[in-house]
Amino acid sequence: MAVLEVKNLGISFGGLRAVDDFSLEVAKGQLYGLIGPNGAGKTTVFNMLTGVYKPDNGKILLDEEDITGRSNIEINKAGIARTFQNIRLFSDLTVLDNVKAGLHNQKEYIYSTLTGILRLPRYFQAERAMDERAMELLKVFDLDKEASYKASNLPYGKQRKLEIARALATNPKLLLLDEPAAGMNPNETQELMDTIRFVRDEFHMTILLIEHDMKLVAGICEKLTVLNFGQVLACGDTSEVLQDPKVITAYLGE
Amino acid sequence: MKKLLSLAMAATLAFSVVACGGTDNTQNNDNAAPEASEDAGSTDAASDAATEGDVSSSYNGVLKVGGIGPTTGGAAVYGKAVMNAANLAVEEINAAGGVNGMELQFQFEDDEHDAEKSVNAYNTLKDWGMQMLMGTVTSTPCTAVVNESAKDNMFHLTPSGSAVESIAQPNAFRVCFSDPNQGAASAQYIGENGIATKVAVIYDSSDVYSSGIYEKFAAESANQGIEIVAQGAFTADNKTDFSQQLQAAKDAGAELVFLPIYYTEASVILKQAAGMNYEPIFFGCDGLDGLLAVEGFDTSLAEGVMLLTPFAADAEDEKTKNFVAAYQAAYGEIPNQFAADAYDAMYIIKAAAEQAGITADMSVSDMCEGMKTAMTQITVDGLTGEGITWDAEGEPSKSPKAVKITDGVYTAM
Amino acid sequence: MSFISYLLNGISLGSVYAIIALGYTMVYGIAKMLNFAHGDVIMIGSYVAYMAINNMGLPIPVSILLSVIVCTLLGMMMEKIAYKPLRQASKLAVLITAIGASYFLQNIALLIFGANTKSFSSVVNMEPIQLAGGQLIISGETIATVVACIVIMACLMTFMKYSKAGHAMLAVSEDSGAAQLMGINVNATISLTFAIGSALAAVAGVLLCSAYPALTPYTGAMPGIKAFVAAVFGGIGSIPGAFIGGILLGVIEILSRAYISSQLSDAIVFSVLIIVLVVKPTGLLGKQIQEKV
Amino acid sequence: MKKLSKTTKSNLITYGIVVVAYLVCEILMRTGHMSSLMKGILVPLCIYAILAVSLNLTVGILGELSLGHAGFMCVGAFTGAVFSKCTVEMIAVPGLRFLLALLVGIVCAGICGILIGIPVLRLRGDYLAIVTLAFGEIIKNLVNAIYFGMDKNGLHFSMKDSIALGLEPDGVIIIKGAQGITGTPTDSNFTIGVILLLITLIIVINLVHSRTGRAIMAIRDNRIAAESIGINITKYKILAFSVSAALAGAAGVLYAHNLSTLTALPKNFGYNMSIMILVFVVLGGIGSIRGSMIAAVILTLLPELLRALNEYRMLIYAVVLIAIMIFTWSPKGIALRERYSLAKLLKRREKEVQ
Repeated sequence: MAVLEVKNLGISFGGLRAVDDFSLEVAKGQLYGLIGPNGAGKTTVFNMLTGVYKPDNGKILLDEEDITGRSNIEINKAGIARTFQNIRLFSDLTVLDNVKAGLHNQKEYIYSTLTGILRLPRYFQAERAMDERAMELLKVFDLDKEASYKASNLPYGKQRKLEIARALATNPKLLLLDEPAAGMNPNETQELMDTIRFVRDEFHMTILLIEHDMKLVAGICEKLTVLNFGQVLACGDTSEVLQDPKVITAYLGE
Repeated sequence: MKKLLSLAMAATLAFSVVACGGTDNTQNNDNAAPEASEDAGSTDAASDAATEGDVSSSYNGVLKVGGIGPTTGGAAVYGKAVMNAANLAVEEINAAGGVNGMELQFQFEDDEHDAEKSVNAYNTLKDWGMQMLMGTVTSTPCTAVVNESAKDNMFHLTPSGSAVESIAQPNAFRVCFSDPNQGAASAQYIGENGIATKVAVIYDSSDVYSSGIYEKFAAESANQGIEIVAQGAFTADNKTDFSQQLQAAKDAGAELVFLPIYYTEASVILKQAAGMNYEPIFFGCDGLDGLLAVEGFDTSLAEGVMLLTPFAADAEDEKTKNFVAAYQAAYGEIPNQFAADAYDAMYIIKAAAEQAGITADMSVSDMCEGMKTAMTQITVDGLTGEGITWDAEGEPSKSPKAVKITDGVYTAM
Repeated sequence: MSFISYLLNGISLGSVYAIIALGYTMVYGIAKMLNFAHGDVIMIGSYVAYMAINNMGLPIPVSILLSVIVCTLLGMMMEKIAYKPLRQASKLAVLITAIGASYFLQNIALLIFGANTKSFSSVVNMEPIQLAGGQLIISGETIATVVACIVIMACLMTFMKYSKAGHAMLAVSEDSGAAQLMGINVNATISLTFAIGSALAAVAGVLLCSAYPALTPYTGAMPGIKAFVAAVFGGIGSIPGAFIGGILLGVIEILSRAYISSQLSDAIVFSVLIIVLVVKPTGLLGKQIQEKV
Repeated sequence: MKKLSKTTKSNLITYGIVVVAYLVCEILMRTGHMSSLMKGILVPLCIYAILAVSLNLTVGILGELSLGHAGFMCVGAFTGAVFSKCTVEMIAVPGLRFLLALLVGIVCAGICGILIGIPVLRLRGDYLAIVTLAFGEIIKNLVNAIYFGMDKNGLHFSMKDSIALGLEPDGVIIIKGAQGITGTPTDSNFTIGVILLLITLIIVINLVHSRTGRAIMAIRDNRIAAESIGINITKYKILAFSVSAALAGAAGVLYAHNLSTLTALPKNFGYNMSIMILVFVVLGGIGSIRGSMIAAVILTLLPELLRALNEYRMLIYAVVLIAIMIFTWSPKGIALRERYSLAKLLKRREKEVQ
């Protein structure tokens, strides 16, 4: 069963057709890669999936629910979480608070502003539960020791991980990772691959990721879609796609 | 981690001590150091005031009079005039043997034309040992301070706080006219002398003085058969350009433009009116005095301006001449009407204090009671009027002089 | 007929705002800071010109030149002492420093020149133009200000477009880091911007006080704020925007005073500003900045 | 978990400072060791501390520059004062009357915060700053034009002048345009001021350390990321803004009931005041609640303690402002600071408090 189903998605900026006729199907528990040369429109697809841009045409279905054109907040509530190409952490909050912010809309932790100001029992109960849940998530990413650090003081690799942890805290059905290995050295990339795999297995998560690092893509993605000039160039199992002459030409040039 | 925490604690503690130190800075002097002579003296007096509500201050035959007004900020020109003139009067009085044998001491505090700062200034003066207050210069701060001085039952004479509420308490008197009084007098003067029937008013709607005069003027105009054909307001933030108000007055055919405002704005209005070939009669109140003394002002623009003012700096009588000469020698500028009010105020205090037989060892409250009675008994010939008397409400009774500017000088009408 | 004369009054007032706004917008465009002290530089410029004319008896052109020189130096000094050390600091810190500088200038002027109003005699010796049988009068100051404003705007735009320093300014305003890498001396460029902005302030001050002759240490504050509003109105950082914003502001102010309420004209002006900004969040001619995700 | 206890401790220190300062002042006052100036300035100190703390919610926590805070204070002050003046004969107990006036002021300022926040908070950075400045000026301008009176026929309202109110002879004018409100009962005192300050601190500190506060700070740090995790930007921005406005309204009510006269001058309710409050916040450390409170107290006292310097006072104030900014923010200043241990301590403190 497809968690995410995208049909004929398209968007233009001014006269430029950034993405055209993009379709995609991601099954539950899949690790799906979206690749393509720079400027192919990958991040634009992510932005449409998460409601940052409204697509001009096409449909986005999440668990068979039409979420096309909804705001990014609603889409997150519907179950898509993401990370960003250029890391976007809450830099002045602690590592723990970053994850707790991710828990914002989880029913079991919600309490009203007034409850917070008056510090009613519900406040303490919810905060304690939040702390526990956040620490659990941080442990997964080996960040629990840095919980009280300011997020901006973390080393780069850990910031990437924290972003994923925060995204997971929103309890999504689908996780979008935008170039998670960007700027990482091979060791860190290897570690990250393990983490992503672990997240998928541990949380039964469906993951769609954009990546340039072919080693990572080949190593963990089960299926791939290749985007070039805003259009789907190829789609299928990782090994097949990577051997597709069209894909090789697109990457290496004529 | 723990170290960090303790450091933080220490820092915070240090900081809080600093903060507290800041909070009780003044009274610490009292506990710690008698050698901080001035402060210690004043705080003693203040602590008496705290328990009793009346101050008995140092007995060396000194009468301490405080003054409050703006010496910084947009209204600084008025405060400085009062401060300077009062100092001048104090010097003269002391040179002539003081008040009832007491040496007159005067201290002036800045209030930035702000009610809250004014109360702070009042309290600072109380700490100094003030026994009477000559202030505050501007109306709104005066209204705030008069409530405080009433609580202490301290004699309060404002030179120029002209709003009705500025002397709403029994301990307060004033030297200048009240705003409604000026508004009514202006309308009566215009009506009775048949100067004009179609009148435009340009006033500062954000200013207590100006709107106070305007309101009464408008009310009284109806009785005088004067028609207000245009009224143009401006505000403190919007007094760069008056072309629209003048244009409206011109279009409405006003023969006279009433300007219950201060001379700074009036100088711009006159210039702009000349620029648009509009030549009505301009009529103002005491706020217009000082117009001719504006540095760089082309006095030909003020030709024919009429004003009701109790004081004119180039009047020919002996008193005014002496005062203006002395003021100019001391401060290098021509005194305005605020200065004249303040100068008179010091002499009024002297006259009333001598009438009441005030001595330095009296409490503030007793002084006030004595002064209150004396004020209604004395008659003062001052710069701002001959034979001024006061009623128990604190209002002076004096007649404004109507003057007209001809050939760059005031001439009586 | 009265409408036309109100309109002319508005343009006259607006051109003064515009000329101040040009200085504001230059500095904002390049240094990305709200220079709250700009209005007070205007005041200092007026005092210098006043002193030169009335106390030193210098001829008017020399006085204006002197005022321009003093303001230019003042602007560069302010930049060097107060703003340059804070180039990398939080925007708020720079804002507070600018406010400090504004207080400083006001109070130093109060100490030096005193609180008394000085009446500035006009530097424009032009007969007013009378139209429609004397019903419409355009004063010499209005003409001088509008002309000065247009000339300055044209010069600034030419300067930005064709001169090397102008290109450097544009580069710094786009991305000062990248400009630095390209070998542009960012500090010198910002310093030059302040110099030009302050020189404009001197001219603005002389023209402001020629048209509205009451000079006090606080003369610059409110026109400064109004001009700032005008600059934002037109799209802060945009030179033609400052001109259009200034003129519009002046016209709206006068017309609302004439036809709606003279007491509430400020409220009306500010409301129009808010409406414009809500509809066009970066002002009339401002660049729309799309944040990249 | 240690983190939690640390913030709790830090907060308790903040409350402790207020309580200790209050007790010290009360003891000094009772034993007659306090100067008149200090006695008079205690309530203003509370007012400015409340204003600084409340503005910190907008500037430090929400991260938006507001130059119109005095406008909300103005709304609170005038609505509160009008209420008190109208009911001065009906409600004889000053405490109760003040409490009700406080509620009125807070609610009105809060509503203004919402009304202003909705259009304004869509703007960013300097544009938002200039629009808040504009709102502050509009409020001041409007208040200066309002005439409001009461007689046996009910309430009368005019924007022209007091004659246009058409009051019966027995009527009283409550707001008299630029002449403002006079004769407001002076119901506020130091104890009330301190209680209000404590309540403000509790509200702001508890808000910051709650789910809502986290959302607000998340928006400040990264709006796009906050949206991506489902935080409703508009809602929380307006919430923070209006709470901040309501608290400023409370300070306004206190202000109105401290002196018997209330006028909306550029000095007390114009952008100058907004900027002054901003100075407290920036000098106290953006985002540091305790810092802004202490800065407000010190900077309010400073000009009073410098009175001996007369006209040089404001000049020195200006120099101090610039010097502190350069000292705390410029690279050279930071290097200089780090050489001295006390400065190190202070910096640690800043880090801890956040």
